Amino acid sequence: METSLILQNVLTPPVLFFFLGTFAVVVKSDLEIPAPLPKLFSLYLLLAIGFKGGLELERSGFEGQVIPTVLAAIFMSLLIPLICFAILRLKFDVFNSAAIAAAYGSISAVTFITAESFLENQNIPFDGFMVAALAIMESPAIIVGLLLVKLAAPKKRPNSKRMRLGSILHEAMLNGSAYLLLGSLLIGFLTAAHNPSGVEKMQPFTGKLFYGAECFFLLDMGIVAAQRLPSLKRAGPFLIGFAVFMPIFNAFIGVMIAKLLVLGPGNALLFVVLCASASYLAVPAAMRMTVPEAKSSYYISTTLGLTFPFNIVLGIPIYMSLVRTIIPLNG
Amino acid sequence: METSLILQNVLTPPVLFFFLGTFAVVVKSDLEIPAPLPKLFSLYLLLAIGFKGGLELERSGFEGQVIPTVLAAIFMSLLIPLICFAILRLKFDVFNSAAIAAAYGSISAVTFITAESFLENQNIPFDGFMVAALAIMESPAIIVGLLLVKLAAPKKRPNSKRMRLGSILHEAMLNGSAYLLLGSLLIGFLTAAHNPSGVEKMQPFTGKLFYGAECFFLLDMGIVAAQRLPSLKRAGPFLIGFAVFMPIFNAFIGVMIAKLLVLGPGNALLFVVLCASASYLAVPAAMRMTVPEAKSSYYISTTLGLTFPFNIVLGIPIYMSLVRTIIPLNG
Amino acid sequence: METSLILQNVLTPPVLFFFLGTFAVVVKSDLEIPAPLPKLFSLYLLLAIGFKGGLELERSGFEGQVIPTVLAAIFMSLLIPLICFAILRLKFDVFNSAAIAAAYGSISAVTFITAESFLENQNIPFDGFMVAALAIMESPAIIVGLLLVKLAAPKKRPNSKRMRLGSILHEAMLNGSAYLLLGSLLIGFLTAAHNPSGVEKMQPFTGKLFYGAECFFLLDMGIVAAQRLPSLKRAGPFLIGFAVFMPIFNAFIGVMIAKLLVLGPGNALLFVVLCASASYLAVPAAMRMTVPEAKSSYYISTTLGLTFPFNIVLGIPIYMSLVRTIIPLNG
Amino acid sequence: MKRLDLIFGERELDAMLKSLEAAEVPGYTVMKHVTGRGPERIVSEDMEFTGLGANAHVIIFCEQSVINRISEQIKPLLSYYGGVAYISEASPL
Amino acid sequence: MKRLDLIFGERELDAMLKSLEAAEVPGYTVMKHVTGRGPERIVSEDMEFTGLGANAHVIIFCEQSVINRISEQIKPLLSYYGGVAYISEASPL
Amino acid sequence: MKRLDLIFGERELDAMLKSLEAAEVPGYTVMKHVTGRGPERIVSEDMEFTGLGANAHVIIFCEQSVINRISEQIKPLLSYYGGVAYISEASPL
Ligand SMILES: Nc1ncnc2c1ncn2[C@@H]1O[C@H](COP(=O)(O)O)[C@@H](O)[C@H]1O
Ligand SMILES: Nc1ncnc2c1ncn2[C@@H]1O[C@H](COP(=O)(O)O)[C@@H](O)[C@H]1O
Ligand SMILES: Nc1ncnc2c1ncn2[C@@H]1O[C@H](COP(=O)(O)O)[C@@H](O)[C@H]1O
Ligand code: NA
Ligand code: NA
Ligand code: NA
Repeated sequence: METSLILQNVLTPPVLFFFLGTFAVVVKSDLEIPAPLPKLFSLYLLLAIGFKGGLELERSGFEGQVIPTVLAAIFMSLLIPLICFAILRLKFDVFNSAAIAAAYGSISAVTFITAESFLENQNIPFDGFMVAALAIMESPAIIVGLLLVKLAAPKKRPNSKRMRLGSILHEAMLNGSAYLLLGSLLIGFLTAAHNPSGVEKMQPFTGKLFYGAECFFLLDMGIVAAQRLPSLKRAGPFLIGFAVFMPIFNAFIGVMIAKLLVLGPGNALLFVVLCASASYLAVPAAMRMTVPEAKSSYYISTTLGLTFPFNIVLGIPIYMSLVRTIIPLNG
Repeated sequence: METSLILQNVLTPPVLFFFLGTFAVVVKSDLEIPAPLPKLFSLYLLLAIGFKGGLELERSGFEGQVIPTVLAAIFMSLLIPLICFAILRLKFDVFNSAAIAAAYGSISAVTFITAESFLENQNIPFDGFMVAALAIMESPAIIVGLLLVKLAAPKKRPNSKRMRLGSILHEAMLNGSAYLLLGSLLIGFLTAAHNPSGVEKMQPFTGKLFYGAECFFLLDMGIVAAQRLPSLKRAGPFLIGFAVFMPIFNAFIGVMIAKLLVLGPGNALLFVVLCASASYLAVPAAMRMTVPEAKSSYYISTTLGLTFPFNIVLGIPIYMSLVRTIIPLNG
Repeated sequence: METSLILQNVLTPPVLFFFLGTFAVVVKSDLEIPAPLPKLFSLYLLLAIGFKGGLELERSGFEGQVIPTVLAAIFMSLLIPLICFAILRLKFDVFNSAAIAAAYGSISAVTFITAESFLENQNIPFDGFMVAALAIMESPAIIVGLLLVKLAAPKKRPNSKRMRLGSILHEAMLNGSAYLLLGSLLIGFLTAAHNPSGVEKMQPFTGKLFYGAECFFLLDMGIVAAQRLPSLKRAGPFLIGFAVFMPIFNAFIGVMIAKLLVLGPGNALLFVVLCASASYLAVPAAMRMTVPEAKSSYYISTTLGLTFPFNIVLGIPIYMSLVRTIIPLNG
Repeated sequence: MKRLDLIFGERELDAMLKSLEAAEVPGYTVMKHVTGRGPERIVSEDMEFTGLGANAHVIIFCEQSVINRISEQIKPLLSYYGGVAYISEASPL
Repeated sequence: MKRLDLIFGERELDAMLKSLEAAEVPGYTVMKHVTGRGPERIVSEDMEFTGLGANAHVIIFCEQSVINRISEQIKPLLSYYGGVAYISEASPL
Repeated sequence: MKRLDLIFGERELDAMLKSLEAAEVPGYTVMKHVTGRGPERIVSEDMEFTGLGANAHVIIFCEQSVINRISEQIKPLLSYYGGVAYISEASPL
């Protein structure tokens, strides 16, 4: 059954365009999507997903599973980096361990979007409030990562004045992608509450266009991910293993929590995907600023070069099977 | 009533995204929309608004209020810079006064667009030919500004050969934004007249997408406007006062003319907004070339840093009240 | 009749926007569409046209005229460069002759798109599999051009190691535009076969938006084409004549083949347009790398500065008349 | 040989290149979208979408004699519109 | 006069410019979206859309005395975050 | 130390960087999207969307010995594809 799910996932436009990008690098095509076009699509996707999430959050209200799910999301984004840190310290110094751990505690919006497309394709319903969980989960892991550095690192870092709590919170909450996602969520919410005609007029931009823009962006992500592979190889087998097994492990914890929360299969999959995915936007940006001692090629090549493709192609259908196996009766 | 109108205006997606951009600068988020993406949206909006205006101009024809309104628009774009110049000369030299005056005599297409969205949101009808007034009003103020420099400036400017009438007209009529707006208007007109299926096929691009693209652009405008504030502060209280009270004064003249023209409330608001708004595209570009003696930070920080946000957020609803008060029986 | 067809063609938005761009250069407006925005539209158009072609190829299957047409397309893209080479050798060296010949043997996707819009506007049906012919015809002429250099050029080229067959094929098949077009075709095909809901969700992006994006891109193409005119003038009357008469000659061969293939008028026009158009994307990129001895201004100014505008404005309606005259009874 | 670095507003680029051609430079290299601060004004990337544009950075490798010709041509442009010009030594590889 | 070339990560640009202003430079020119390789890492254009950004290349024409002031300010930044700084001779046109 | 400025077509960038790595440069900086005019051709920004691309400007700070190694590697590339290379003096801050 998993194989058939994987096949169904692989034969959707987003995943096919991702492959097209990857393959371009493999066969050395000179296809490229020059900067800042990827940024355009990245900003668009964050804006659109935030806005749509805000709409649906307003519709569903804060009753039922909303608050417990969001709290569980925060819990997971605090727990996962601690586990990752403990594992990574076996091989890496405090700086690299904390930076990679923070990336895995945070989320990847594009992985989430692809999971939503997968669910739509399978006609499995899910709730808009999961976007709130997405937005909420982006930042806490950054704080954990920076606190780990503050506590565990040698005391005489030259620039340690940067590590005051204020600037940690600033990096965590106000980096561009978290800010745009949360802000658009709020705008979607306010618009749905006060201006229904505005909702309708946004629909062609944030709704209809979304799938195609997702495909275009995944074409670029395919290129970018494949270009990270050489430096991943240099990073060694430990990190390669980590980049594949950690998501599965996190997915496993995630599915247990989803069972506890009595989430339906759609919401459960999204929750699991949030746990299993790793950040290549907000976290690297924050780590580059605050923990320059960590090698960016480590946290980028793992999250973007391996975990992201793995989740997009194999992870999502595997996690769906997991959800079906472990919480068969929900929904 | 004004407060409720302001609130209704503030709770629409375009204004909310504008706030999101402004707030990003205030809280020092690193959200940025890198060049040339803002240019893409700016070009798109000009093309789309011109095309739609052309369509509707073809439908309405040149009867009724069209010609008088367009003539009144030209009149206002000649009058306003003269008034502004007289006021600005109290504090500034000829060059700076002329450049700022030209900016306030010209228009801001995005303010106009936001006013259209406001009217749609309030279900107040307006006519497509107002876009013709918009397109026509972009340039004359530039000519007035440059003539003022030619007449009033010290005679020994080093590069005064640039100031021949031919090159003045060239700067005024053929700068990129005026050219694209007028050209798209013409294309819309021709398409509506000769190729109805073409109109329909353009609709998803120029029509449906418009509102979302407007929001995206206003997000950027919020960032850009907020970044102008420090240099506005340096410009001093006279300019700050000018940037807020001049639009209101111009709006007042505008509403009187609208009353004379017997415009309905929708068209009247758009006419007033044209009078009250100031240019940060065509005019600064022309002034930078032809009057380099003027400080660009003056005419940019006033128009973009204060007048534009003021109009978008408070101006439009205030002008709507003004319209309702002064021409209650029209339409 | 031709004049009326030309007029009908000229009064469509794509051609009007092309004129708007050209005219901007003529009157020295500073309208510009900064890099990499043209690249965005170029990538989008290739992706969208490939995807749509793939969908329709899946629907039509490989029966009937598909295989013969594609084979004829390959034949033409091998024949045309040979004819061109023979003519060009009268005036130019091997390198320049081969490079220009390759450009005319290949195709211009935007000319093809404009021809499709023309057919839609005239309510003349055509088949999706023609996109397969488009995709297939992009590369063979590159191979012919490079083989001509390999065979006819002086033996002691310094970098002749680049000219191994492997790297020739690589340049030909894997340049960005050919790769994206073929890849999107394949994705469209697979999606149509396995994921009908994916087709529907792509429609707003690849379908609805297409016409407007085409107009925007043609605005830029108008600017770029007009900017090539000075260097075309420097290239001399022989090349100018070549850039106009060669497409007509190729169109003539094309229409004969279309008659043999018993294509309907829509497909016949598209086939003729493929023969008559010349490449300014894939071929120049490949030639710049592999035949740096050829002057890029020659192959760019002919294809982009003259042949492209000629085809867009006059060629397509002329070829339509030709089709109607020579194969009146098909379809 | 010399290396000449010119930095000035993008909108003056056409006029500047015309002056350089008039001085018969052997070639030049242009970087656009450059920002900066001079004695007079701050040029920032976020204003590029307005017609103001950013700065252009032009590099010319040439003989001193060409520099002398350039100098006459462009000094008025630089003093009127703003911008800087610096010369350093360079030798071909 | 001197010419100072600084190349470092775009994310440190604001801090760097603040240091330059503190050293009272007469002006500076910034090129963003610059890529490269140093002893520590490869910076490529395709990563710009992530928050990592590319490099910035800053040029300052100034007197030696200003360089001395700059030096104290930015050496810690360069050694902590990476980046290079080179001085050459330049004379105004 | 020396500063080497290379300016050439973007499409040759990969080959050029490979040559530089073969010459074991300590690092390099790349600016793409550069335009210009040389003895042979004009490179303009508006052609970037076609496959032709614009120019790349590469800066290398290194010792003279590295320059000597680079020289052998890239002179054939520059003479075949076009482009310029100039050396000037530079000293680390
Ligand atoms: N001392 C300097 N060092 C480097 N660049 C400078 C310097 N002064 C001015 N510039 C550049 O020249 C541009 C124009 O300067 P301005 O003369 O103020 O118009 C600025 O935006 C900077 O990019
Ligand atoms: N020897 C060099 N020559 C030119 N640029 C360099 C050199 N070393 C480093 N860079 C530039 O400085 C940036 C930062 O270097 P790093 O010190 O590795 O962080 C690199 O990405 C390059 O752009
Ligand atoms: N004398 C020069 N000064 C500055 N840049 C030059 C010079 N000559 C050539 N270039 C640059 O080198 C590129 C390639 O030149 P070419 O040798 O004509 O292919 C040009 O497009 C310019 O950007
Ligand atoms: Na996670
Ligand atoms: Na006005
Ligand atoms: Na052809």
